[in-house]
Amino acid sequence: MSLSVAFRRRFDGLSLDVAFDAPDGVTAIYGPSGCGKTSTVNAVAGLLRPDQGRIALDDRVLFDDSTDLPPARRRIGYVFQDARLFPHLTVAKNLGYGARFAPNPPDAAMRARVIQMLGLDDLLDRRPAGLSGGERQRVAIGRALLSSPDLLVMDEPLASLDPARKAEILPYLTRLRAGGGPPILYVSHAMAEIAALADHLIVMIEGRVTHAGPLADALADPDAAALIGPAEGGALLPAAPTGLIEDDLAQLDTPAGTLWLPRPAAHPGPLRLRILAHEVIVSRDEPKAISALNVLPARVLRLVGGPDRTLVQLQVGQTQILAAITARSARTLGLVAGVSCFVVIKTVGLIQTG
Amino acid sequence: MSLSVAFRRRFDGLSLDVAFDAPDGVTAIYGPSGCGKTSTVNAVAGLLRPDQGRIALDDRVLFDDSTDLPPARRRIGYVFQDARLFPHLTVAKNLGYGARFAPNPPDAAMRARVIQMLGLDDLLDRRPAGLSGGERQRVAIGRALLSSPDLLVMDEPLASLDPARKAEILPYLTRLRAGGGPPILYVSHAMAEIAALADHLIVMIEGRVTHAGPLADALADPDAAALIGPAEGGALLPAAPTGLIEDDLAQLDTPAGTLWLPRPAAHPGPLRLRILAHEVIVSRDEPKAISALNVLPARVLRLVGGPDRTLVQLQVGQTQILAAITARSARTLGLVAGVSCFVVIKTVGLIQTG
Amino acid sequence: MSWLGPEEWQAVALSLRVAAVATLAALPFAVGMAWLLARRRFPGHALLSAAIHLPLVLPPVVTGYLLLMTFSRNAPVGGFLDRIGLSPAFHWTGAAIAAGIMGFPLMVRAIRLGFEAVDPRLEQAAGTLGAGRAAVFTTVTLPLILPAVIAGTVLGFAKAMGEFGATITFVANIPGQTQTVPSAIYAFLQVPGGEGAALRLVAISIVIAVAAVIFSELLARRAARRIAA
Amino acid sequence: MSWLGPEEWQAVALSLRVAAVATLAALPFAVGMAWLLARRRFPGHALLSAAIHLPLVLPPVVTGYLLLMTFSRNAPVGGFLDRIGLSPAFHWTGAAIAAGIMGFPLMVRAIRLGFEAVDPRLEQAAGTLGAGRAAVFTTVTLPLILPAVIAGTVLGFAKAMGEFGATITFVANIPGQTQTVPSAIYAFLQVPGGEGAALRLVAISIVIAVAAVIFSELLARRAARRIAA
Amino acid sequence: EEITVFAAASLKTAMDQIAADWQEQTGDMVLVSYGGSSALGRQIVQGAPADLFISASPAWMDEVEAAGLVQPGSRRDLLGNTLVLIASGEADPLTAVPADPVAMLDGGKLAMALVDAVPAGQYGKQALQSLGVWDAMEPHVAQADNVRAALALVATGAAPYGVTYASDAIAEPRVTAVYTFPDGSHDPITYPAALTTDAAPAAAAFHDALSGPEAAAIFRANGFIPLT
Ligand SMILES: Nc1ncnc2c1ncn2[C@@H]1O[C@H](COP(=O)(O)OP(=O)(O)OP(=O)(O)O)[C@@H](O)[C@H]1O
Ligand SMILES: Nc1ncnc2c1ncn2[C@@H]1O[C@H](COP(=O)(O)OP(=O)(O)OP(=O)(O)O)[C@@H](O)[C@H]1O
Ligand code: MOO
Ligand SMILES: [Mg+2]
Ligand SMILES: [Mg+2]
Repeated sequence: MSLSVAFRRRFDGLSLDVAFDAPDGVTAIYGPSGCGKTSTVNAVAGLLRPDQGRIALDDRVLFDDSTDLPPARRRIGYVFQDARLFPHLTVAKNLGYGARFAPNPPDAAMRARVIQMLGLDDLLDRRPAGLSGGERQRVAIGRALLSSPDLLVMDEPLASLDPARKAEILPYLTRLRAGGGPPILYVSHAMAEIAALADHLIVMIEGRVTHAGPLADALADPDAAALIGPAEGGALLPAAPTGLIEDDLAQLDTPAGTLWLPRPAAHPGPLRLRILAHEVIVSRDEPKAISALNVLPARVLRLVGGPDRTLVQLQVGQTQILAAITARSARTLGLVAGVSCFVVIKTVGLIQTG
Repeated sequence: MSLSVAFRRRFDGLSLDVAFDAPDGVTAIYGPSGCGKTSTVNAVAGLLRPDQGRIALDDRVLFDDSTDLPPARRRIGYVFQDARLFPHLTVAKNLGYGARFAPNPPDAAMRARVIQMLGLDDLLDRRPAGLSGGERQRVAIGRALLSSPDLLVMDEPLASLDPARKAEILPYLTRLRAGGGPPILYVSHAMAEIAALADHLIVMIEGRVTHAGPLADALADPDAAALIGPAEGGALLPAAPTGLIEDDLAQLDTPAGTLWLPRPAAHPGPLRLRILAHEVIVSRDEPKAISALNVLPARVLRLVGGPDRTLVQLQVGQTQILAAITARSARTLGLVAGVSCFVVIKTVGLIQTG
Repeated sequence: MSWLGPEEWQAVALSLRVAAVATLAALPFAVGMAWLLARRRFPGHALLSAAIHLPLVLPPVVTGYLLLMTFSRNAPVGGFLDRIGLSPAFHWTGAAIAAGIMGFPLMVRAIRLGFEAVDPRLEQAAGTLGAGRAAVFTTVTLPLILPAVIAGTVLGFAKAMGEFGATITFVANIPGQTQTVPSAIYAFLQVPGGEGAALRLVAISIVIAVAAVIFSELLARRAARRIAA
Repeated sequence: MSWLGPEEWQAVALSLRVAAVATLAALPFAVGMAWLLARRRFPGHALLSAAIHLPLVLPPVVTGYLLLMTFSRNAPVGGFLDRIGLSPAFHWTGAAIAAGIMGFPLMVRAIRLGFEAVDPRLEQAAGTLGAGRAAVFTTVTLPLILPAVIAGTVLGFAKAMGEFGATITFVANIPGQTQTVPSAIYAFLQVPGGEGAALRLVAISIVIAVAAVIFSELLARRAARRIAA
Repeated sequence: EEITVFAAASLKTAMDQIAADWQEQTGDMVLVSYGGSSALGRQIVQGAPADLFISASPAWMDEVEAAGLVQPGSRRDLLGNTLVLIASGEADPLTAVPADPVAMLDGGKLAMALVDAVPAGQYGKQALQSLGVWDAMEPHVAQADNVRAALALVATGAAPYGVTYASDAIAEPRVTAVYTFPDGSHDPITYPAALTTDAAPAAAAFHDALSGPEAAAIFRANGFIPLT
């Protein structure tokens, strides 16, 4: 299933001119406050009427010159930036609301799983009025998930949740993606969430799409780092456990080479590792007697200088990794394209996201 | 100015029994969704009536058996979890709302500064209905700031903002604190924000305060790490620029020793450095030819083992730093209490927060 | 009870029936009209709204006359209804029509305020969950405007209980058939010394009204508690 | 204009004055009562609400009769007012009182719905910004319920324009003093050949009502646009 | 000077004319408040500023008199009227009320003013009683709140027949008076007039003028029978 979006819409303050394709999987929309993210997903969901354009889910045209499907017929589940729970219904009934309209309503097991995953068991008989901000948002996520949508649109769904709850929900969304769930259009300010979840990245600025493409490419591209934010660049590596486990550490095969990381919680799907550029240390000599377990040989591909840091693109194994170091270090270490070196990655610095 | 809070309040699902003191400066309240953070600040602001207790700002009793000041007479500015802008007023009038009731209303310069800092110039004539989620929240922050409160209560004020905007607003709040602004009670899920801003930390779980004390102690305490979350422990160091600048790097005096970090933006106040435990590398030998500029001698104080990581408390200079390393590394390096070693801190891995 | 004659009890029973039928029958139309006025913009919107208010502005007698003209056997509508045996003339259904029309503006206004207060974002949310227009209306909008619907219904019912001028002009005063409590009260007040009997009927009206309002308040409180934000 | 006599124009002018004064004078009380009923819980709450509805439930003649008794020179209240020269009996102010009382339940109900729809969290927010109760009310609550206040005012005005039974019973039908448009219409309808004149007055009533409603719709639309969420 | 007259509403056309003439002649302003006799009577009892009261029935004048508000000696029966049976549209006159009047209604109603409360209705009931058809007719009577409303029911065709004053039937082209009830079949129809105790002096002159020939002509033209 693939979403293709192209539309214009003028507001007083801003004019939106948005075009992108969101293939299967999770597509993240990232950008500063007020750049048009919510407006864009509203247009996709049928809540904002573009001045012109075309929005289609595979062959199913949702909007064009002659078509404007009402939201109900788009089959797009929407987790709103504000929860928008139905105040007159209990949490249980809010959760069940979409099921009666779904052609393939979720079964009891699915329902139970969502409720448990979102920690809603104790809230089922409550009304939205008494819920905390995070509780509301969790119910809103559950409500959208349980409406069996063809596409899931989530507008900063985790912003009001604590890290523990986020950490609990993210893998579920990942599994949803992996398990043939609907594609997800995911609006977020948090690159950590995006790195954990998304396959594709759309960056919006002032009503326009300034970057679109696979997430891993964007993160590893020193030129894209400016767009994404100084602290967010790095590498995103697929990883497969080899099965070898020593000292509670698991050995993983990655395109960069073999890495060790704390034994992952039993995960069905493939793993994903995020290596932040500013957490990578570059060394000319191979470091010894050091607490960082993962030291890999590397070769400098190019350097992109910034005002207070230099981004070094390194070839490590079959992949590229980005390291953010100071200009002084780059000079002291004599890093120029072609130089061989080592990258030091702290074991526990690996973010295991999938 | 110091806030002292002690109250009980029963709900159907939860009973709150909260007691803490918030000295001058910023006190953060941290805890999982639904633990009672919003309810607690509501009680402080006079929006939730405790069953019993005492709430006082210095000698001024806001609530006890015989007192229950209405919100208007508490002089507590409140940035709500939901923005709660007045829909019938323009942004400018929303911002100005509190001034007419303030005994010492903010002057035009203050107003201009807040508007500029929050990026609200272009929104002044707009009505809340058309604003994006982040825009709303920015207006709400400005509105509370401009009401000249004796205490500022902020309930996840930055959750819906992008990192760039957050990075812009945080230092302002810091300066507010440093410049003799009102004390702030700051509810947040994001330890990065808290580390940047807070002086004190209150951790709440299920309606109770489970930890209260200076933030730096909590972050550096391996035992507190369980409460705060595995990825959040570390060290918080005050830092003073020595004035020496080389290669765009500034030399800083810290209790741990001299550190180099990319030249900070011109900041009036003292700096604060956050060193996350999982970003610290421990080495027995002194590493050479490495891109991490900051290598400091250290001595192991104690090791606290966790399931997938070992927290090493190290004496570095006159302070303690926490390093999270794998159990294997701890063993390979022969780290036991009393052992001398080096800590490697990537320059750009220092989070400059103040 | 001995202090009211059988004819007066008949009037009470009839008034209750007339008011109940008038209110219930007018309710769907009032909801529809309120929806139209609250949610749609079209040419003539304000004029339609003004037209709805007319029974309030015109003296009830005039409304009664207009009804009389419309439903008289010589008029098309009246003639047709007469042929199919449904003529409301001199029938309690006519009283219900008069009462319904007189209460209509009150019902529409209250319910319209309800529609205007519903957060459209909740209806949007229902739409994204697959609910079509009708489903959104019945599962979200209607429950949310319940307090306003209750308020409108009480106003309509109260007006229907009190309606006199249009009713007596349209369907006259036939004991047991069209004599409502207000007609009976009016008749008593026309003769010197009739105040006592009139006051007894007034007391009955008050009891009924108080009961109806209290009942509606309970309903509304329940509805409001459920949707308290 | 030639098609209405001076007496009829007097009636039109008087009706406008009576309706305007009645509505404006009743408005603050209606707002206060609506606030009380919407926001306070106290013993007798439902009873008070029921009492407010009584002018709707009782035949207008009864209300007029009760007013007559209350304000007659022989009664304490009326006697007192008479002595200080403020007796509303048989005075246009009496017509305004009658009209105000008859419209009161309509105004209260509409405005009460407005109060009930205001998000209390906005009022809380105003409180935390330092606004005391009165300031919250005037700067937040009142602007937010403006559409409801407008709706209530229109209902009250329309009812005041149309009120007949209570008015004619209370203050009679004295041309230039207490003869409102509905009373004049009534008088015309009582005589052979009066229908033409009555219809002209009905037409005037309709024009006034339409103008008032359209004006209110414009106001309400502006108010609603401002607070659209 | 101002003269306030409280008059039964059915007198409006005639009174308006007489009042206008009087004003022209004397310069005295005559204000007439028209209403149901019951309302007017009650208002006067409660202190209404009326100088002159013209009631459509003796009963309410009796009430005012009993309250001591009638200037002694000023009460006189000003007008009389006749009671007629009217039919909707064109119809042939009847010489007598048919033996089976219900059949004449053909399933329709007989429109009357309130038979126990409003004078026209009370007279009509008496007439039908004395003709021996009341018991048969009663279930088929539709009572209007006043005689003009009863007339309207017949005029619009809602009721095929009705009982009204002759004065009402005359001017309504959509009805035909088919039968005049004999005088003896009901109490005499009288409109008593009287000055109130606080009447302004000018009112007395107007009161007298109402009994004069010019007024009589106007009353007669409107279907009333001047009695003085
Ligand atoms: N009026 C109420 N009635 C019943 N339960 C309530 C009420 N208000 C709050 N609660 C419950 O109290 C708990 C604490 O709520 P509170 O809003 O203080 O949480 P919180 O810590 O701010 O959570 P979050 O991070 O999700 O905003 C929640 O479980 C909530 O459901
Ligand atoms: N109805 C409207 N009228 C005028 N301007 C509007 C309207 N709706 C949105 N805007 C403006 O369009 C811009 C984009 O809004 P949008 O809600 O899409 O932003 P966003 O990217 O979701 O921001 P945030 O991250 O703060 O939620 C904002 O500047 C907003 O003020
Ligand atoms: O004035 Mo009314 O409203 O007769 O029925
Ligand atoms: Mg948004
Ligand atoms: Mg909260």
